[in-house]
Amino acid sequence: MKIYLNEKKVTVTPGAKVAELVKKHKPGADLCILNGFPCLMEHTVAANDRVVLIEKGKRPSKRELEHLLAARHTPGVHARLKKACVGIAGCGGLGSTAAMALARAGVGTLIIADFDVVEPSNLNRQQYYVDQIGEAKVDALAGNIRRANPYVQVVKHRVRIVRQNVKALFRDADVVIEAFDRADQKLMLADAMLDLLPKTPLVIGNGMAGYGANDLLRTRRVGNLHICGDEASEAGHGFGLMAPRVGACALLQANQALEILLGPDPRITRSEIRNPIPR
Amino acid sequence: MKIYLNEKKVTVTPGAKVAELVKKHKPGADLCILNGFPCLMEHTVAANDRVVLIEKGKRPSKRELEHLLAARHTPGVHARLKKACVGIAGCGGLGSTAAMALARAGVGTLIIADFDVVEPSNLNRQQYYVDQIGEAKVDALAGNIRRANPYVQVVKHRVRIVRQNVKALFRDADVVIEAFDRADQKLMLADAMLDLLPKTPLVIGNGMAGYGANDLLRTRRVGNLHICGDEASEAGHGFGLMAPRVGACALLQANQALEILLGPDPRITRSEIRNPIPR
Amino acid sequence: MINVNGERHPWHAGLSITRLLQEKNYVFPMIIVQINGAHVHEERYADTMVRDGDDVAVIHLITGG
Amino acid sequence: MINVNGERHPWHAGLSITRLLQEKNYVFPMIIVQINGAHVHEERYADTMVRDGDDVAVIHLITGG
Repeated sequence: MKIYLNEKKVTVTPGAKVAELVKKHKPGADLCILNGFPCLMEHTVAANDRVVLIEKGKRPSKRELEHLLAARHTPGVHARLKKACVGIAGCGGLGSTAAMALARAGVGTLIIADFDVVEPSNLNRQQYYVDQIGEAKVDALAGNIRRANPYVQVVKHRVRIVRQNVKALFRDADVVIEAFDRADQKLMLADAMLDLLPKTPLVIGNGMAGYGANDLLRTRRVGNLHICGDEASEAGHGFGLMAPRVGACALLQANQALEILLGPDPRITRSEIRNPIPR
Repeated sequence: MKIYLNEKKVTVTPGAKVAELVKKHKPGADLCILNGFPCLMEHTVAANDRVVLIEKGKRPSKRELEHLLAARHTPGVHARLKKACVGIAGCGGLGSTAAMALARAGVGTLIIADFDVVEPSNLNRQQYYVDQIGEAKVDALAGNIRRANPYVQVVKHRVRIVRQNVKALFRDADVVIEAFDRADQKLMLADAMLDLLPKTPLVIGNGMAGYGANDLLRTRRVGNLHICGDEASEAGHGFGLMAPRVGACALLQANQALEILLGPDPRITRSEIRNPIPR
Repeated sequence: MINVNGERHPWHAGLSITRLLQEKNYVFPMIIVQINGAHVHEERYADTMVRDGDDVAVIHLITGG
Repeated sequence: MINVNGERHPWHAGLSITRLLQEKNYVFPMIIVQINGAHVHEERYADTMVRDGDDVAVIHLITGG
């Protein structure tokens, strides 16, 4: 029978165990990933399984690495995400966090747009580092993305996003993530998208100042607008933004973008224990 | 009247504007942070305001940087978080993500414990980089924390967490975040914490495989256990973990830890527009 | 009867968007309004009439990100 | 009547944790049980009796992280 071993099609005996594959194909390997999930050496492989064998602590070649990254992703899902393009409008607390997660998840192309440079006051919630202070945010973010997943195509625009350039910036995006700080900019982008790219879903981050209050962070859909956040906690003097709550909102936006790209995940079910199912 | 200018107490004339402070105290500064939030040069300062003036794109000294990081945080909140200690049990998708957010938020001490090394299959959801493959996770994570907030004290333990060492590892933690992958390890830690450190709150990540379904990611409290996640979506072959949903769960855990440390945030309110208030 | 952000709200003749926002006390500066999924621009709030049975969505955009 | 994960459940004499888990169909392998905030160890499920009015919490731990 045929399986995929480190992304290459190979023929194995039915009933073969992982340990036998290691012996034959990659002596020294001490970790097996089967269909995107670590498995034991005693596991018996089945036809069309995707098996990845690696040696822990050994840095793989660039080519091998791409295969390994792909292998860890849910099969099928990865192929579809690789063809997708997500626009990120603003690279601050929401945008930098959403972009990193979508890059790690394997979205093929990210369009990132922002005008600012990294400042010390950004580090309390944005995905930048002390040694990046002074770099343009789009450059710093593209660098961090490359270190996390070198196979994402990053399209950088160091521009102030205004109504006049929204269409040119995001016409190729399948989904756009609104990631501004100021309410007037959020409104500008939503207005512009609804008028100029009405078919492109826009995922808005709306209300995430302070800390705690997890269950107020919800998602609602209004036509092609998807709104994540508590829709109430406005940042201002003495009511600052903090990494956990802003980041949670950003990752809900990224997660919503995946649902838009892939459709609802059929494997997710409600908890029987939290939401008992009548018998 | 007295204000705090770049964290030093200075006397200014009542009615003074930010622009005048720049001229007198830091010529060349082009960004003002007032009580943790950017403000305009025309803003009039009030007694006891905390004003931070910086020159964009210029890297501040280490000493100045700590002040600037502190300044961006909500005042009062920062001082309390700086004294806090959070334990992170496991440095994978949940632990690395929660730890980075808590470090950026200004938690003073983080105890991080994990036995593994960074593998390529981790990069799809964990806060590591290609160039860190092969490093011990606790070392790689401590390095990333230092680059994000050099003033967090990181206590690293490269150990496999077992019932026998739980008390020694986490006795100094005010809150512990459970960040394992396997259910049996989660159970081991919860059992051990309930028996050996019953007064220490434990924030568990439970159910976050797949993508989308934002509103199933909830938080419930059972005594000193706080459970974040959908409590249903179990990772397995063909049902992988992805950065946005795992990360959202991790940041809900981090956000819950802040609420445990600080009490409920009194400034967060329900949305009037989403949850109309009867008039 | 109309639907506003998932809540029932009484309809009457001459109910413009401007009037509806007053009735709901939605006096926020940064607002998006959609009627049955169609975007209504701010400059049309006064002369856009809500019809009985319409589904109205209002989003209040707030600072933070 | 008792409370199990926020839902009402009928109480009867001789209701052990083991019996309650069967009645609720909570047949998961990795479980934490608390009665009125007190942790009950797995080896005590059979001989720990639930009393009328108790508040029982059950957490089902699942893989992923």
